[in-house]
Amino acid sequence: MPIITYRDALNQALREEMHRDDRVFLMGEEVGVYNGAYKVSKGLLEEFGEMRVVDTPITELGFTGVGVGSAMVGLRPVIEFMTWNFALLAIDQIVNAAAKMLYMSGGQFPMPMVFRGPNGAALQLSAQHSQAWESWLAHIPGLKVVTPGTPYDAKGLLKSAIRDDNPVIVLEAEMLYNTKGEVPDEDYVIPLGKAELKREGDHCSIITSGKMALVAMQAADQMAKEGIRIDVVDLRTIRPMDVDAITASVRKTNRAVVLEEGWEVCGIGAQVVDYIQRDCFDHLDAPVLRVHQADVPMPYAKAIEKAAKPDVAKTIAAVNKVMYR
Amino acid sequence: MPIITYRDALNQALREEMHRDDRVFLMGEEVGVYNGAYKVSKGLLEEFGEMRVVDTPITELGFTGVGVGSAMVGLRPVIEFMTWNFALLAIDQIVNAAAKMLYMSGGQFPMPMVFRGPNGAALQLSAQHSQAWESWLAHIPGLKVVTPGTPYDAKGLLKSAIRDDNPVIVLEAEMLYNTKGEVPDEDYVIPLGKAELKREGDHCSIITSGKMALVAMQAADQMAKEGIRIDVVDLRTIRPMDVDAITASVRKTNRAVVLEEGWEVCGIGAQVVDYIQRDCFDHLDAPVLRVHQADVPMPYAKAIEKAAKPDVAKTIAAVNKVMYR
Amino acid sequence: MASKKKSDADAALHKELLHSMILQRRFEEKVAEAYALGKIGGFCHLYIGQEAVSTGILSLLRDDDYVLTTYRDHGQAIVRGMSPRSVMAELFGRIDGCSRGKGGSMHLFDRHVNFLGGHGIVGAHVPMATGVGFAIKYRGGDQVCICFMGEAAVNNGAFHESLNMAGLWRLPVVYVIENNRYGMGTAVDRASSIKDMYKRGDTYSIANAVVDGQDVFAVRDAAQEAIDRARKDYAPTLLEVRTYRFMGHSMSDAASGTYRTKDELEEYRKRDPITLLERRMLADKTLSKSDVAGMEAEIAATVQDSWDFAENSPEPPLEALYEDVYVETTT
Amino acid sequence: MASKKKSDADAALHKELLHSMILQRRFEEKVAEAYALGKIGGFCHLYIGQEAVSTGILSLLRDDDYVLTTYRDHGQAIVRGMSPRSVMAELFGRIDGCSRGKGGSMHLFDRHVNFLGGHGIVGAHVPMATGVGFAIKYRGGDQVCICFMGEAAVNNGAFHESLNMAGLWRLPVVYVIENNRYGMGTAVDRASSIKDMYKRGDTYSIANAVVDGQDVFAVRDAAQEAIDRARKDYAPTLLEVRTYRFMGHSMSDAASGTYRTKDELEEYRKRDPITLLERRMLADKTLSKSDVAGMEAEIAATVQDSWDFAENSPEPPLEALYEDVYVETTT
Ligand SMILES: Cc1ncc(C[n+]2csc(CCOP(=O)(O)OP(=O)(O)O)c2C)c(N)n1
Ligand SMILES: Cc1ncc(C[n+]2csc(CCOP(=O)(O)OP(=O)(O)O)c2C)c(N)n1
Ligand SMILES: [Mg+2]
Ligand SMILES: [Mg+2]
Repeated sequence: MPIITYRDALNQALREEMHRDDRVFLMGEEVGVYNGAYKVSKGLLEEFGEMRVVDTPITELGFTGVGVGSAMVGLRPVIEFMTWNFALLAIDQIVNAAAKMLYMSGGQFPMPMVFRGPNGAALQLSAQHSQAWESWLAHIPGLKVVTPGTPYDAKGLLKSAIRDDNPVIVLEAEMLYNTKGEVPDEDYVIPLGKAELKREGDHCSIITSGKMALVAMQAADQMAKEGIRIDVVDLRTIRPMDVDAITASVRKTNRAVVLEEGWEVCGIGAQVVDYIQRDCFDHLDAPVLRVHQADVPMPYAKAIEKAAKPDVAKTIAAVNKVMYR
Repeated sequence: MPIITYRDALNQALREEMHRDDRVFLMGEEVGVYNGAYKVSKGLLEEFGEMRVVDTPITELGFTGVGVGSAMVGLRPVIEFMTWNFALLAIDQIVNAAAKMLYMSGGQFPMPMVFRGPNGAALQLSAQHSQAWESWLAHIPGLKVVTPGTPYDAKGLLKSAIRDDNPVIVLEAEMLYNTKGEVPDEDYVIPLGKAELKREGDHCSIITSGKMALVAMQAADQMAKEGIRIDVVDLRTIRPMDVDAITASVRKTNRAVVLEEGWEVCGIGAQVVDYIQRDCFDHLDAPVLRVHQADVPMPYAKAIEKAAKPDVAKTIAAVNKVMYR
Repeated sequence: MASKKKSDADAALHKELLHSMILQRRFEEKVAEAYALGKIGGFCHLYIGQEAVSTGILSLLRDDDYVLTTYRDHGQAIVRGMSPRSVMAELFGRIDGCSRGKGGSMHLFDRHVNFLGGHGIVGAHVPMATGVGFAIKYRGGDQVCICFMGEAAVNNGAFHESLNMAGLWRLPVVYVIENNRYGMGTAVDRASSIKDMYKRGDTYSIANAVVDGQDVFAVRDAAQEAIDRARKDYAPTLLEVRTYRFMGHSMSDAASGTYRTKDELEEYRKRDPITLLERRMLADKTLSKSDVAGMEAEIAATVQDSWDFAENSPEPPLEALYEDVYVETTT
Repeated sequence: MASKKKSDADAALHKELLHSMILQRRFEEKVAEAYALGKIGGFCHLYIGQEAVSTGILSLLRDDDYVLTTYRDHGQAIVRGMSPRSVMAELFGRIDGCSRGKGGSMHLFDRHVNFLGGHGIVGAHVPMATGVGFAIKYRGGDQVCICFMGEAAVNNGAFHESLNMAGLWRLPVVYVIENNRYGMGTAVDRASSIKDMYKRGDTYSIANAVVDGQDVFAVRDAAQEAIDRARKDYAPTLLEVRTYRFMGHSMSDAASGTYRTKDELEEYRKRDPITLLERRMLADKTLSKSDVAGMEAEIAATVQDSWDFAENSPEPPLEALYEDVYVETTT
């Protein structure tokens, strides 16, 4: 199977879906002439023209609303945010319009839209440019939210997102764009709402998603050397969440660590903990622990930025703790 | 002690603090000539004049930013949102500016601001006007978030919020404005970050805050008739959260229900559950259960709207379940 | 002969316009009654006084054109061809309402007549309408999209971002500012730094005009130009229509007192768009008193029928609560 | 005699202006070097080519005036009087940086010189500057607030909402559009529906003007008018300054290739604001070649000193991570 980058996997997904369905178009800042701020849309303007690869002014609220309106009359916009930080300016359109239109209209207006772009911290981008929004978005009924962690998942999930008739949030990551993995050339989709057991083990579960799946795998690799076998559940979709996959894992291991990129309070991890304690109460041998960003805005300076982020060492420490080692 | 409404308690707090400190001003839609959409600012324009009670255009992003700028140079704005639903348009200023300015500037620019207004559902206002934002706001480091549930708390917490040198979110409620309670005429403050044990019991804890404190008290009253004694912890401040008060209660009762107004996924309740399972793991006799809004946008029609909301019956059902009754 | 035909046609049209305006008026008077009786809840914003705007503009549309508006949407919904039954049932929160009782007054929708809501966040539907214009051009169609908004929305960032895109990309949208002088309790000159809202079009390379909104013919003339421009050239227009609301901002706001005087209100009431048209038609004899009586009776029956229909329609069943959050389909 | 004094004073001023521009230029060339060596990380946007704007405007301010700007903030920070040391240390992410190493390139702040950032969200600081203007008027002061922004920010809703309030309330803010022709890779005419950005002021009742941004004297003249208007009458101005950035959008963007040609860049480079001023001063003999050499040497030393200072400053200690999230104080 070809080995390509996460960036190219997304590019393939966009290209294939734009070929498949001429209602699909891409809109956002710098997606056209510039080929995307992170080059995800490379070549698409040339291939599909200005009407389907649309460079916008720096007006997130406005162009997101343009997407919403176009979806009401049957187009299938893919709205790119240069980063999800800027989507705060458009959040009213996502939450009050896209997520609610079907409901408010009594089922008349589905919103076949995708909102995508890089989420979370990269390197030294400081407070305003280093935020992970998964828990905010997962909070909202009417949205679906996916967090692909590998090139394979990126292509398969983005294609599913584009074909879904509901508004789907795709949280990518700058730090993943250059990562490589096997990705079939042909058409495939990954169903929304299904987690993947990325590694099997029976000592402890790590529940995670997106960029943190890599961290979880590295932590599991290291612990394997000490004979600790870890079950790594990559949620892939965080709304709707695959609760069965979570509980199946924890019922097997009786211990869990939840690893996420964002802040602690009301994070994704809190919700996962809630599912676990509710459904696996009698199976737990220790409290579930969480690994997440430090509860501070992201600083610029290198060392303290690193200290603020969840990482392999913190994950291992948490696993050790739930295993009373 | 005088018995006044929650609305008047807020009005007193504003008036007293504006007298106390001439840097304090109120800004928002309809706060002046109209006396506030919900009449919270009644009489203030007359008393303090146009410069300190400022009617704005319908530009939440803009006037919130005006507040941020004025706070950078030492004023102490109180920004009123007609409802918190409209604050989504201004959320970038709250999250990316107010919450981070101190940090990004290395401690140079504190943000002595208050953002306030009604939060959550009233009656039949449908999807866009019936949302409870506490978990979103509590997610953000740099903000403090209070949710007064009684007139006494409303006055004392708003005064503390205005005096605090950090940005403080005050979540009020349309359904509470007419509720009455004892409120001292004189100056008092309630410290931020301290929960109140609103009722003592040893069979089960209900952890809640804001508008839901009333529901919890009613549920506790009803259960008392059956001999069930409930500990009601009203968090009052949800960021920073008084974890000690939560764990003290649960260690006593060994059972807990978390009651909140908003949606389930990544709600405040999820975070409370996380604290409880982490700190009271060996004290819990049953999984913690949660009561919250149905996982749907709020509908307009009366009966299904009612069905969507957390209420006394649902709370009692949850208590019964954690008590295995 | 030709001119006789023309004037017959004119007379028929004028009757239609009058009928359209009276229907809105009587419908909303009934809505006010139902609200007072507690049959309608939540926020409810009446359009009374502004009917010449909806009638004037929407009477010019084709079936395949599109309409978006604010929470003050009853009048426009009905003129656009939604049945009074489905609107009243929606206001009553019943399952036969246009939005299955889930939207209520602020969220009327009907995809059969391309009525795209009914939106509650001031300014938020302006980018959406821009997106509808984008979709029309994307498909190479010749429809137009009408976007109604209040004059207070014009200060909002969403308006500005939208008009910039519409001007830049040349989109077939007619942006209609219904300047009724107040945004809730705020007079227009306390919210906008300029008096002539339509001039905002200039800085977006968008054609613009202002027109008397109490005169249905004036509205039609101005709108026709704008619609032609959109249909033929994919060119947007910003049309300011000067009007007045005769009721409070919503059912919970008094018609006068706090922010405007009774005298001012009475002054504006003299230019009731319905009276103006009726008087003119009576004068040029294209309408008789008995025509009016007949029309009123027919409309009263229609409105009563919508009430009866709404009353008899069931509340949404409990399972409806969980429906319409997601669709199950993919493409 | 008087005119001799005047021309001496002029000459001294011109030298100061030149010094200010060269200092920015050399400082940023050093920044580019440090970035290439990995001593600076994250996003880093150079101001090279636009120095006449910062120098022209900020040279007119009083100490108690205020300045806000975007992420492209090194030049303005230095002209405003922040020490090159504290700026370089910030870029290096060190504890002696102006923002204790927590802000980085995009978030320079210094309350001692009323430099209120350094903001990363396009458009977001425009309402803040409006709020500073509000505060000045609230207190009855006569300061002004300068708000720099790129031409792409002008399409954003935050700009529109701000200017409407500033026009409505008459606030002492000078909004400066640094029109460098591109917002990242998007040419101004692909993002804005009008070519003359300053005209947007018209629809907010805000005085407006356009000026050549490569000519420091032209900038000063236009800015002085605007500043006077603000200081004396609480009246805002929208000033468009036409300039060009000689580098890529940020350190990760090539100076030319994708969205603009090398030829275009070379054409604009001919109007380097530093060269223009230098040439003029050499011509009118207020500057000699050896003056330039002396100035360059002194500036090189200053810049090197800032580098050395930054290198020697420690990284923020681990506990700094948790500081500055909240202050402990109340009033
Ligand atoms: C973003 C936002 N802010 C505030 C409100 C509350 N609100 C509803 S209508 C209204 C006034 C709107 O006035 P205008 O645009 O003139 O329309 P009109 O009501 O006069 O038809 C306000 C402030 C809202 N719905 N949305
Ligand atoms: C709201 C928002 N959207 C997108 C970005 C990413 N971004 C940073 S700078 C920039 C271009 C801004 O151009 P302009 O305003 O002309 O300023 P210049 O960079 O030319 O100085 C963009 C798109 C951002 N920082 N904020
Ligand atoms: Mg109005
Ligand atoms: Mg630019």
